[in-house]
Amino acid sequence: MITPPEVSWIAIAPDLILALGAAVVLLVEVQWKPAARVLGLVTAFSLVLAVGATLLQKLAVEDAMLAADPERLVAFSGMILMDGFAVFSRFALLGATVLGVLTGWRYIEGLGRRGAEALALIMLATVGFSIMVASNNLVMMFLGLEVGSIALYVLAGMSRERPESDEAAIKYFLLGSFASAFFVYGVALIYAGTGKLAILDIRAFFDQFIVTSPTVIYIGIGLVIAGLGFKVSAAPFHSWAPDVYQGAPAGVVGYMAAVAKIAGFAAMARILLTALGDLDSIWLPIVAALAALSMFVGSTLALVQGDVRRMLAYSGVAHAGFIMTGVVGGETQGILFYLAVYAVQLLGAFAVVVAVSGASGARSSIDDYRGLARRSPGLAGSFTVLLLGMAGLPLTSGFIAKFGVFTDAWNSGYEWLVVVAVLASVIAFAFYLRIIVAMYMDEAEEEAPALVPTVRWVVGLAVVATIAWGIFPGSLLDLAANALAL
Amino acid sequence: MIVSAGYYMALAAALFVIGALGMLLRRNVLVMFMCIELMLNAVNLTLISAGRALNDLNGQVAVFFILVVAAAEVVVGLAIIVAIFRRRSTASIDELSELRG
Amino acid sequence: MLTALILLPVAAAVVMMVVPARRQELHLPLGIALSVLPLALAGYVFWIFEPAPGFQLVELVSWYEPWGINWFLGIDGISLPMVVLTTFLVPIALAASTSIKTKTKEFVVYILLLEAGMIGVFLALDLFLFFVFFEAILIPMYFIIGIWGGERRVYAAVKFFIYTALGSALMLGGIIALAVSYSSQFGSPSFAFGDLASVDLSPGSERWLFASFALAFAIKVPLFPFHTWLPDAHVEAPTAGSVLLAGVLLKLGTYGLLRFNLALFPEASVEAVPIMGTLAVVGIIYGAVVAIVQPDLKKLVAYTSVSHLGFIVLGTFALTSGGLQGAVIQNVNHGLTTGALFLLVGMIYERRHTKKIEDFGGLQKVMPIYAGFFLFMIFASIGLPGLNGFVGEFLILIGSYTTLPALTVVAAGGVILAAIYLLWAYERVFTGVPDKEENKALSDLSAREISLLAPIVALVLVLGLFPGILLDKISPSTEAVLDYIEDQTAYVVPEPGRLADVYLAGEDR
Amino acid sequence: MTDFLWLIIALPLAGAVLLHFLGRFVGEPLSGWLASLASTSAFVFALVAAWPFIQGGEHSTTVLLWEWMPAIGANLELLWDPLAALMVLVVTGVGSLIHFFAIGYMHGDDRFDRFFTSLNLFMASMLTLVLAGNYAMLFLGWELVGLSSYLLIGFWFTRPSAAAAAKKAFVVNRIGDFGFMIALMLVFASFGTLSYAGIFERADEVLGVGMATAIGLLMLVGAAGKSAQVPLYVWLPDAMEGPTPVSALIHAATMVTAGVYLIARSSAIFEIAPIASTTVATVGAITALWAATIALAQRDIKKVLAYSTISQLGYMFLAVGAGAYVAGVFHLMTHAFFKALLFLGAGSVIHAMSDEQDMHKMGGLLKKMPTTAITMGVGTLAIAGIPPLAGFWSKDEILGSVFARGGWFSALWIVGLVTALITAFYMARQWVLVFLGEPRWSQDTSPHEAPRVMTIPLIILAGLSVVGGLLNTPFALRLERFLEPSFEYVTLQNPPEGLAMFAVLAGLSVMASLVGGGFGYVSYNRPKQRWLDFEDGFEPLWGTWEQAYRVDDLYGAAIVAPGKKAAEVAAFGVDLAIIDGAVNGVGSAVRRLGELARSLQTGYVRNYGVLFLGGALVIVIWLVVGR
Repeated sequence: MITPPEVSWIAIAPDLILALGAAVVLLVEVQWKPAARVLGLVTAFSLVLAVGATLLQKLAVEDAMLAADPERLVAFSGMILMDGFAVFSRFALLGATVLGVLTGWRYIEGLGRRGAEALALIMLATVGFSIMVASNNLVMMFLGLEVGSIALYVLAGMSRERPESDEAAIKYFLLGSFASAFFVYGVALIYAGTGKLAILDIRAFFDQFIVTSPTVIYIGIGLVIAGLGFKVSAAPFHSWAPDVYQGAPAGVVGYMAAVAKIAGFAAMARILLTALGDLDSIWLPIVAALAALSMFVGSTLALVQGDVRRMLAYSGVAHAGFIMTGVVGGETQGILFYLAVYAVQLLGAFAVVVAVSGASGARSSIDDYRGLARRSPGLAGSFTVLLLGMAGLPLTSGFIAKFGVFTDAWNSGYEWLVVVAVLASVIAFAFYLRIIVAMYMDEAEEEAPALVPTVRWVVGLAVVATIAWGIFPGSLLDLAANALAL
Repeated sequence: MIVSAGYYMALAAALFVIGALGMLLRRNVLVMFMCIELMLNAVNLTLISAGRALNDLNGQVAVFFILVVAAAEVVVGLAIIVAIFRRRSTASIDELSELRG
Repeated sequence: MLTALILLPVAAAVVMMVVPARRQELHLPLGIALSVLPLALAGYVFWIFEPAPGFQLVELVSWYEPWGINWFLGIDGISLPMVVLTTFLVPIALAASTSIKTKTKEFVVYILLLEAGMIGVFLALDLFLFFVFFEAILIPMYFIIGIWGGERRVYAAVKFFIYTALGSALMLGGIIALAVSYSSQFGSPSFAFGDLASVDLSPGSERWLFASFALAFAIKVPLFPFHTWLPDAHVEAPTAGSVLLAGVLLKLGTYGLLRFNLALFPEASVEAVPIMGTLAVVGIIYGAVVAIVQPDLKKLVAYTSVSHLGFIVLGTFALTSGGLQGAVIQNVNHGLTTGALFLLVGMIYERRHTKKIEDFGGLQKVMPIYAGFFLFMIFASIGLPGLNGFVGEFLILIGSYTTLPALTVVAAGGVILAAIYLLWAYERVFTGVPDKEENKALSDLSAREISLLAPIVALVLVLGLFPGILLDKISPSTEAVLDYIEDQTAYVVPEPGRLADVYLAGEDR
Repeated sequence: MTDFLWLIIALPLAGAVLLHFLGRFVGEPLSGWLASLASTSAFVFALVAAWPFIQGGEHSTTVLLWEWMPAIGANLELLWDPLAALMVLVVTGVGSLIHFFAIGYMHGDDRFDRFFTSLNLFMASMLTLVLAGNYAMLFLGWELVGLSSYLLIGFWFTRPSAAAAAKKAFVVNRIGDFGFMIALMLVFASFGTLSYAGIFERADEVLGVGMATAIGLLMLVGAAGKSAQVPLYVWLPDAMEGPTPVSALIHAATMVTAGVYLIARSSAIFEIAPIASTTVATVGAITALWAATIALAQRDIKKVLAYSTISQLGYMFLAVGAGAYVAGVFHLMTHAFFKALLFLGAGSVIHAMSDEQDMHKMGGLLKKMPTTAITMGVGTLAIAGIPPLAGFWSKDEILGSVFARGGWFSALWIVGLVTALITAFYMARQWVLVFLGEPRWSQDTSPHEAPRVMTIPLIILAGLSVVGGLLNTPFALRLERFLEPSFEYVTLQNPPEGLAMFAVLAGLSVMASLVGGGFGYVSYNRPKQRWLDFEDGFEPLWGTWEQAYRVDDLYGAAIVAPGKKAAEVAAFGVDLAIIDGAVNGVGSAVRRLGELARSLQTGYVRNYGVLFLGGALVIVIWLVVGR
């Protein structure tokens, strides 16, 4: 007698909605060839529904926690989790998607009939990463990772006018697949060592047993870290990031970077903190070393860039290091808060890039930003706030985020990492200041960039969020604190 | 003769390394592609032999998923390569190194 | 009350933002008018401040409870003079900015935000909050130098920003470490100044933490050898920027050393006395020597700051009543005199568009009033008794001798050098017959300019002759600092009067 | 009465403030009269206040004005005792006369009112100095007189030499102040206060000999700066760049005696420190002789007087160093009379000669300006020590007291005697060169006697120079009795007892004066400038003297030039190149690191793969092997 597995629709409702939305977009396009706006509305509708479903998930999580019945949060025979951690990450992913679509809207419109494909790909990528952050099974996680990643590979190469787009796509694809292979090989080795694939099972395994010859498991851990390190663009697995950020269409780069980072770190937190929490003496030094390396490589390389998108890419590498400092700190609150505020800042920054360099992103050299403060003071001011936020200056959300992860890392005994981190953040100041210098202190006779309303919304929202969370961080911090993993 | 799982896993490791090195050494995008497939299949072999050794089905089931993923990757990858080939009529990856620094 | 003191400039900045950018003639007058409000409030606070130890007008609002961070403000005799000085200098700095012709609105906004930040630093009693303000003021200052500065403004602005940020970054590490130790010892997190002072630290970690704080403040002061950002920043900054930079920003460093290093790490402070004292004295002499041969008037004044602030640090780490009181009051004095000197340099720069000493000569003939003000401020800066600079310097020197005799003797040499560099500069700029055509037609100070300087002159005189106005309010707090250090460590403040026995023991009477 | 002591300072200060703001409207000559009024009224007031002391039996009092720096026991408080009273009377008395004189002298100067502003400021400062009740306030006055001196030396600021002299005076004084400040640190460290009241009473119980010596020597440094003693005297000759009334008031009669006053005031400390005292005396003696020889060969009428002043200040140091405090103060007073007289007379001459100061271009002025000539003659006799003029009594008391000390002081006594001889010589030389002989001035100058506003002060001062010495003769030590309360902690050194001893010593010094003066008169009262040959006969010594031993050049080469060089090295070598270089070096090093790392980012997928694989391998190897 085989009992059919219990289906918990709520656990995958947002993902289902988005997947359906993607299908509808494609079908509608094929059938009626409507105006882009119609497809946009469908996408928006799907996203709103997905957000609503996630809200329901949050309520369900709260119920379960009140009822002290965490078993309720495990769905699909232990494949999917619907814990606070997953819900928070999913919110972040959906938020990034909304902002990403808004930022890229002009670009998507400009793609003509292929706009539908872009919308569908975006939604599918979100589905993949959303499953990834919610999965309790390493193979499931791999599936989510691949669904999301493959969608991103295609997105990266969607631009026809710019040859760099091809290059970005093939690089991203080849290296991404390469890294995925490492990741999944690591999963296989962990499985070989423990016989478990589910995260909670692995945790239970290490709670019960002490492994006598753990070499295989260790290699597996190392490979998993390397694979995830690629996704979050941590040094030395970062080399794809600048090329892809620069080559891929500006309209979607912010989205790509944000969701990959959210999902990658959520997965890293799940695997390292939840599954391998008992082995932290094994992976802590590695993660700390990668964090230090990322912060330094990212900051110093960003310092010498002439292209704002590459600079943001390297800044992303540095941020990966800061978030990994949070992983070393071992508190999901710090990691999630950092991810959320960074995603917002990153999307806002890329919205500015889109505004300045046009939809295809041809003009993203730092020279194109000269005198922006004169040409378009609002945009320059917003960009300044976002850059200062990324730099982590007080009164911005970035400062609170950095402060959080630093405190956690200090708490877990990694004082040296905090020292390295504060020094690296000083180097980081230098390149954020370079852009500000160009905007405010250099003069150039050029026209003010035309601002698309959707981009304006994104920038405004990001600026408000950056300042608001910098001054009143409490609400978001509380949310992140409650977003516990099972 | 019963061959222990260790040998299979060693073979898988060797395949994985060969695939990784091939990825680094070959210039043709298609061949690099195949190398990645090789790496994924090494993973599959590992999972199967481990599952067999542990007498656990999960590992073997996982192989199906990975096979599917590999197939999906091929589809997307070939599409990208075709797109590039149309524009540049070359499949050498070294031609694609304009983004750097 | 104190919250209002911080928020008033912010509100003023908001008001400024609303003013249309094209109504340029409104910006500066409105800005000045608005900046008088915080001054009035600060004056009121000064008035109601009781000369007693401990913090007054304390305000405490939770910011984020789980982390133990609070909006925690209070004022005592050490911060009170600084707050008043800040609010006093801002209207003057604004009124001296008539030469700012571009983006005046933004300029006023940045100055007002800077003011809010500076006041915040002095009032914050929560280290997290303190750090927020401490770091936040970099931004407006960065823009003030970078946008309205001189030729190499970008270099100077970036150097200023990065260098000082480097120091404060390490201090952030120190603050985190302290807070973590606190929560592990007391079970709940807190960043409150008083709480963190009660953390039990091992001698080793206390030294490291002391160093992390001290480095941040030493760069800000700036203490030799961390001073090289200062001349660049001063030379490039617009007049208002220089005035506030020298007048207030540098004092964040000396204030921090006095407020935080001494109280949070008394043991390490006592140990560090020789090091900090030596650096201070080297700075006094070195800054003065370097100032002598500076070809640029503004750079010269900048280096005098290095020298003068050395005195303040020396007084702070002398750990005596005289030294501490002198340090606090010298903060104010230096702010006034050096601020005024920068105003004066700015006035001549507006006329001649040069600050090179060699471009002048014989100015006293054409601009006697200007020369008079300049000479007055020079003597205030030299430390002429009767003027404010003397009170601080003399208290510091006399007070420091009891604990740091050798260093203080060397420091006293700085008074010779001060006379050399300032009077030589005066000689070259003002005396002789004006021989350059451009100089012959210079107009003397206008009524507006005189009215900027007059209040400073008045304060210089009043504080020089009646320092009790400030000292009465300062001394209970500085005594409290000393009592605390004596309480926490084996250090005993030497009782002057017994030193004859100490230093020349063994001789017959 | 003492409740209003502050008025003594406040009156001239008020004058200064008033003239500063309103002087332009008041104009000439009213501003001069106002300033003189302020000064004179201070004198009158001081006289009234000092009356109880003159009558005897009154105790000294301390008046607290207000708290200044209570943490170091330094408040604004006045000490009113005989010493202070005497100083106040000298300062205001001589000062007032000079004020009047200056009304005539400064006639026509376009900054007439400014001059009197500064002059009044000086008066207030000097009175602060002598009335101070603690060392901090003394230092206040000490520095303020330095400021006034700076302002007045550089009064004609368009002359580069005047501006440079002003700066030099202030800076050299600061070197002295450096020592003084350290002395104050030691005083505070020892006593816990800077107030006289808390110091002198307890000096002998608190201070060890070593500490007292240290304090004394450091005070000597300060005093040597202010009173132009070896080796810090170099500023005073240059200070003659100021208008002549300034030279008379500040650089002869009053300010430069502040060092003597300081040592006299601190007698309780010096009493415990014989080495310090002896050093003071020795420095004084050396200075006296050193400056006298330089004065011999000067051609500038004011330079002669300047070096003479230095020399006479040396006498005072010799006196206070020998413990003859009253003699020192006595000489301070008489010197104030005759040196002010001489300077004012010189001013009158310069005025008459249209600002000519070279004595070689004078001569025969006796007929043209008899009042000046005669009064200056009185001054010359007084300074030369011809009885019964003032200088004789004071100088004789000094020499007698020094002789009485015996030992090392005997050598100093001989130096003093030789100096007396030289003094008489060069003063005679000056008077003869200026007033006798054939006129050597050019035709277009027409010397004339000064107006009465200038001559009356000359006459009064001449009268004082004649009778001033009678205040304290061995036959009636009025001044000593008057001042005794101020020196209650010391045993005053006096000349040897007995009329016979007095006769011998006085005879010796009178002899020295007569020989010197007579020789000078004879050598220079010769027609056709034959004295030029006389001077040539002393070459190269004469040239060395004329160039003041070239001490300025020595200081320039040994201190100023290397100092400037060092400053340049510090500023451009160390600061810009090394320290700032290191700062910028860190920045560019980071950038270079970035560039280096950038070259790893080749754009080739294979290289990225290698990087990835390398990273993964390092992790795996570390996990497997490294742990």
